[in-house]
Amino acid sequence: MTLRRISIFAVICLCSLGLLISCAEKPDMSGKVAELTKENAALKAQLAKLTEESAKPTGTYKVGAIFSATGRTSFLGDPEKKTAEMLAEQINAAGGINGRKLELIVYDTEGDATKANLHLKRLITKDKVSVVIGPSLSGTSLAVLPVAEENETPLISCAASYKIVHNEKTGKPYKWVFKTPQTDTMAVEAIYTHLAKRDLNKIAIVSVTSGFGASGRGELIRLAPTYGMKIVADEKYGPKDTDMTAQLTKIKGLSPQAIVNWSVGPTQVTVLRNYRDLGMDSIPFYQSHGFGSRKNIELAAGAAEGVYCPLGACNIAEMLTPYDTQYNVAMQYMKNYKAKYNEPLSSFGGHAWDALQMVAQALASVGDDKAKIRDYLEDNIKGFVGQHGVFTYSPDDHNGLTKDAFTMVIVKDGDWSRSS
Amino acid sequence: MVNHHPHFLFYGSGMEKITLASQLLQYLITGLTVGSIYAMVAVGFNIIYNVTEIINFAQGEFVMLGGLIMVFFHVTLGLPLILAFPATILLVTLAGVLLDRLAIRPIRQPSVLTLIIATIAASILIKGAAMFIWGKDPYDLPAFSGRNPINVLGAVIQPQYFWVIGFLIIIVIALSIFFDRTIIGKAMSACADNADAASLVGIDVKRMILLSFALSAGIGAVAGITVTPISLMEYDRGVMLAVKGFGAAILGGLGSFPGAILGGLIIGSIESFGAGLISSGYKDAFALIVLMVVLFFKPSGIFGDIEISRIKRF
Amino acid sequence: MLRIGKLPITIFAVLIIIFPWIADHISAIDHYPDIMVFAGIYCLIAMGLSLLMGYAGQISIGHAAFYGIGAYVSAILTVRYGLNPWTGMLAGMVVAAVVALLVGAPSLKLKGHYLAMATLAFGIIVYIIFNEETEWTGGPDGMSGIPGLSIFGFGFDSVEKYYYLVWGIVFIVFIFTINVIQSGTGRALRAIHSSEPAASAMGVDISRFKVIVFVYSAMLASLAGSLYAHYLNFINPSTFDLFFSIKLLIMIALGGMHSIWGAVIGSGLITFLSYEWLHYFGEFEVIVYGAILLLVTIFLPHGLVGVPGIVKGWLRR
Amino acid sequence: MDSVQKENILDVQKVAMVFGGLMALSNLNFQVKQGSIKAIIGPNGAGKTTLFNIITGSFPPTEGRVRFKGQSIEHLKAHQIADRGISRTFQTIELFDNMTVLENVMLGCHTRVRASFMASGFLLPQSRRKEKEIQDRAMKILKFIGLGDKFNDPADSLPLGEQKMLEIGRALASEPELICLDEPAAGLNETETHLASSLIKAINAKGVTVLLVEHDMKVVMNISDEIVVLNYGQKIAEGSPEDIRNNQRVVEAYLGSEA
Repeated sequence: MTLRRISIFAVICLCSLGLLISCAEKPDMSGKVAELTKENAALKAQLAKLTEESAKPTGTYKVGAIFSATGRTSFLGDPEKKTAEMLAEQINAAGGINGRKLELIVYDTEGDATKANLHLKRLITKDKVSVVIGPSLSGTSLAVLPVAEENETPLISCAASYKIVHNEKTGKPYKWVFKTPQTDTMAVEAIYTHLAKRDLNKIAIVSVTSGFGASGRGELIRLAPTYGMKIVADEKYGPKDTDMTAQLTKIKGLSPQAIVNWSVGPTQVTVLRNYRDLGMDSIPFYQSHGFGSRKNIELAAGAAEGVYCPLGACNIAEMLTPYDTQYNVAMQYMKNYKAKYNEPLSSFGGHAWDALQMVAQALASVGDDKAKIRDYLEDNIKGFVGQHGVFTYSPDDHNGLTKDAFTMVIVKDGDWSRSS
Repeated sequence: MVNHHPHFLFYGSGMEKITLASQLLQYLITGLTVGSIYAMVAVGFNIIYNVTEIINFAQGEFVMLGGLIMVFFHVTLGLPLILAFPATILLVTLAGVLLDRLAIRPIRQPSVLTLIIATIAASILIKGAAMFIWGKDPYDLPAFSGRNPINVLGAVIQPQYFWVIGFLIIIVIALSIFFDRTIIGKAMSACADNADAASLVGIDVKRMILLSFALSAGIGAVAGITVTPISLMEYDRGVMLAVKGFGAAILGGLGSFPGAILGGLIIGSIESFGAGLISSGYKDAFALIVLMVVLFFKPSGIFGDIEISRIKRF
Repeated sequence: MLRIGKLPITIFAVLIIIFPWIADHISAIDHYPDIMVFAGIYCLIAMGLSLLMGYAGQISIGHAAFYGIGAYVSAILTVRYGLNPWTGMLAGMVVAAVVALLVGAPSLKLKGHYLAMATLAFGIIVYIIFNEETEWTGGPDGMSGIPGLSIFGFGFDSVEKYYYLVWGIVFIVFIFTINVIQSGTGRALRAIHSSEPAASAMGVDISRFKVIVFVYSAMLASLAGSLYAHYLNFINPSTFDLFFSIKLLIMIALGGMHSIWGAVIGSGLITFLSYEWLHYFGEFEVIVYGAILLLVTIFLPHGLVGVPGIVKGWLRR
Repeated sequence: MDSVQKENILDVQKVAMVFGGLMALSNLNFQVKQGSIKAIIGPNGAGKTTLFNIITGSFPPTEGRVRFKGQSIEHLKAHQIADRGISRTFQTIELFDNMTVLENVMLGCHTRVRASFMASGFLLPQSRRKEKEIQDRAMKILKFIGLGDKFNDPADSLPLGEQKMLEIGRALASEPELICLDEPAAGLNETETHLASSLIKAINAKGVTVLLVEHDMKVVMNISDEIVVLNYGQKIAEGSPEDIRNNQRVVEAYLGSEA
């Protein structure tokens, strides 16, 4: 009995503990706040109390971001987070926007739908941000999409799936949701066009059983008829598998004219090696845009030679000529990123770059009113030159890219080179 | 880096159709290789289990550490294989010792669940630490003897496969000698049978437990070192390997070394044949379904001792 | 096992009722009810598990599967067949019960680590099915557009309303479970946990009780899954993976599995740690999490509900 | 010996038990008369406890039959046999040490009164009534075995003697017709032993048949109507205490086992 009473007491302590901890508003190390000095911490606390007050001129422009910075899908969120933080620093170093600092508040979803949902609500209701970029995954994006719509807060997703900007019921985009990455559709179109040009049409698909692989696979199957592609094999492997020889052996037995692999992380390198070991070199090998990091070429230890894949401008900046529209942005981004984090650029950081740049532009011209920002994005983002293409949003298109956003490249002498 | 495919004309054009026979052979080879890795992990589980009746869910992290530390010594520091290999094993063994000292031994009144949670906590910690040291990217290790595959009846074998299987055999032989011939080995098996009796005859059970952790950490390291050239290694690779290894240990019967080997090879082969012949999406499920069915008919695995399995309660 | 008096239960009820009001008046925690919704959902599963593990002494590392079954049955029936969410919820529990019966009957004959592995395998298999049966489950990208809950036109559409719905259910289940524990059934369960030979010699049909409890815990998990699906309006497989099953274990162990209160405390604590408090540590989150876990297992072998006992011990000295 | 005309409640026929090639019991035959006290004695490893485990259904015999009130029970599960009315205690005390004294006895009532999961969950009146009923009965038994005042103590806090008593009490709670006591006096001191044997007598007086394994010859000779002597899994003698006392083979067996 007494013991029970005490355990009840424990429950109470629990709640109060929670109280204490979050009252203690520690500035956190995740770089949750890019330019957060002690003063604005105090200021922030006050602002939290006064409701809509946060928008008054003395304040900062608050932009929220939710990426899968850690966990199994960190290969997406990590470069996005790094890019966004780098960009925010640069903007503030250059005196901010309209004389106000850009306050970037980043939360880590760990690729978990529940966390993404909670963090977005927190960004909107507590941190009172005026626009949010991310999440990194199609899954998490679809999970938080209703929240953005309900709270009428513009959200620029960094995930691929076209479902994010396509409401099945209305057939139009969701009002408050935009996205920067090329949809898998475009990557698939780029690959299929390339295959068709070489009149290869008997293909085998290999994909990883993660969200990334699955949605790519879906598009590959969906668009195959339109491009007259015949899929002879549709194999899968787990994101942590050690060896894909079995799958490839089966494919070898079906002797397709080309293999298309859709995956990210270490497996897309392993699969290449197994493909070499099995002596299937004469079958052209296509990777998804997920392959878009020189690191993968390195890791493949020569196995990547002659592999095709569709990439956005930022991955092939050096190959661009000053006449290419994206030359400047791409070069600059690549230089800065390498300088700051000294690691090769991955395909995904660019999505965050595009999203945050658009937001910055919107803030600069219409301030931090949510509705205004949303309208600006829809009406005024025309021919915006980003890392992954030239964006033109419209009421019917909240992705704003065409399939030319991808350039087909081939791996030659351990580096990308444009393929004919 | 090693040039990867200098002479692929050796097996002619890839378009030439591969016969079903050589396909099946290929599945077998792949299955046995992957299975050997699982087997090594399973053996690691058994060593600790035999002495402590603990299932060490951090076993997979030993494998991960083995791979990444080897990368550090061999690639980053450029130590020759012959030095990097023992150095790595030594370091991981140390990790094993620390695990026992810091996570297992301090626990008072340990229940099976508490111990499971403790090892899970440890694995979370180790994984986190690895993430800080090496980041989230995968790392590669040059294959011990090149990457030129060998052609056998239309199937191909990576030289590294021989290393994996070879090391498994070496480990098995070494262990059986250790447990049957050496005093310490016998002492350890004594603890396995009956810890109280063992301590009565003057065996320092605590030391034996420590030793068991060190030993299985070392074996985990070997698994990691040998598999990294095949599949690369990154900080969060451990969990899945641990699950597969645990499956192998259970399938073979906890505590039985031949069981662990058999279990590992079976699971590996089911995965590879399942992927090749039925559905690659469900290949992991096949292995697990077989495992469950076996347990339903033989509740203590293939070589398991029913009496041992009866002791446990949560 | 001492009887649980009326007083703590009343305090518990009062806490549940006034919490949103408190939170509403402290800006620092005014978003806590939202998190509490998930805490409540996990608490449902944890209570079933603590009955299974703490009282019947049977481990399960596969309950994420039942959680998922509840969520997916609800989602599929409502989204694909346009059924009423409550029907979906009920159907989910039925399906979960049947599956639990089919899996539990043979599995629960297994002992210790073998049972652990069987449940683990079951969990992973179900997870793979969620991923692979794309035309039903939507595959890894999951299912969106799952309708919210409403009854007679009254929609549980705000955080507060859903909070009261979830915690209302939690409280009912809590009382139900306590009654079971304090009845002959609970006694039989503790008997099984303490000594199976003695229990069976006293006429306790061990396998029957194990299966009953397994099914009960599965149904609770399924109920929780449905509540989750209809709250988030979206589900994808990664929510129901192996790591969640392990998280559930951690909740029970942390709270203390020999008392139903342990489930309540453990689930609450873990939920707030992982959704709220730990993110202050940013990248270090994982390490801090692991460290906390390890320290608790070392210093509080009986979980947080064991603290009073330890304190008493100190006072005696 | 007036119980001669009474029929047999337990009939062990040609029972044999083999553990991994080791013959624990072979071709064992004996009967227990309704309402009698029968003791099974024999040197360690004679197979006494094995016999108990077979009778109470821990495991089935390799060969032979066990008939209880005419029906063969050798292949029933332990809990089913308990339902039929055979109850037991254990040589190594098997109390539920995570429960109170009272709860231990209450669990004993399990065979007779049980409430369904749902009923107890929703605290239906019937389940409350049953719970009350069980409690009263358990208290009665506790008084009978002289632990009435300790009903709320944790079972494992009792001294050995009382734990043995409690185990007997728990066994009684299931209202058995046959109760199997495995060394009830083992490890007890003079007075406790005396208590135990008088308790057993009292139980028997209530009409409960008692089957007893015991090493303490004084107890055995005092209370039992009949005695079976086992050695190496075989019956070497059976009869009244007097017969056994002057049975040559028994003496040898014991001397042999001591030498």
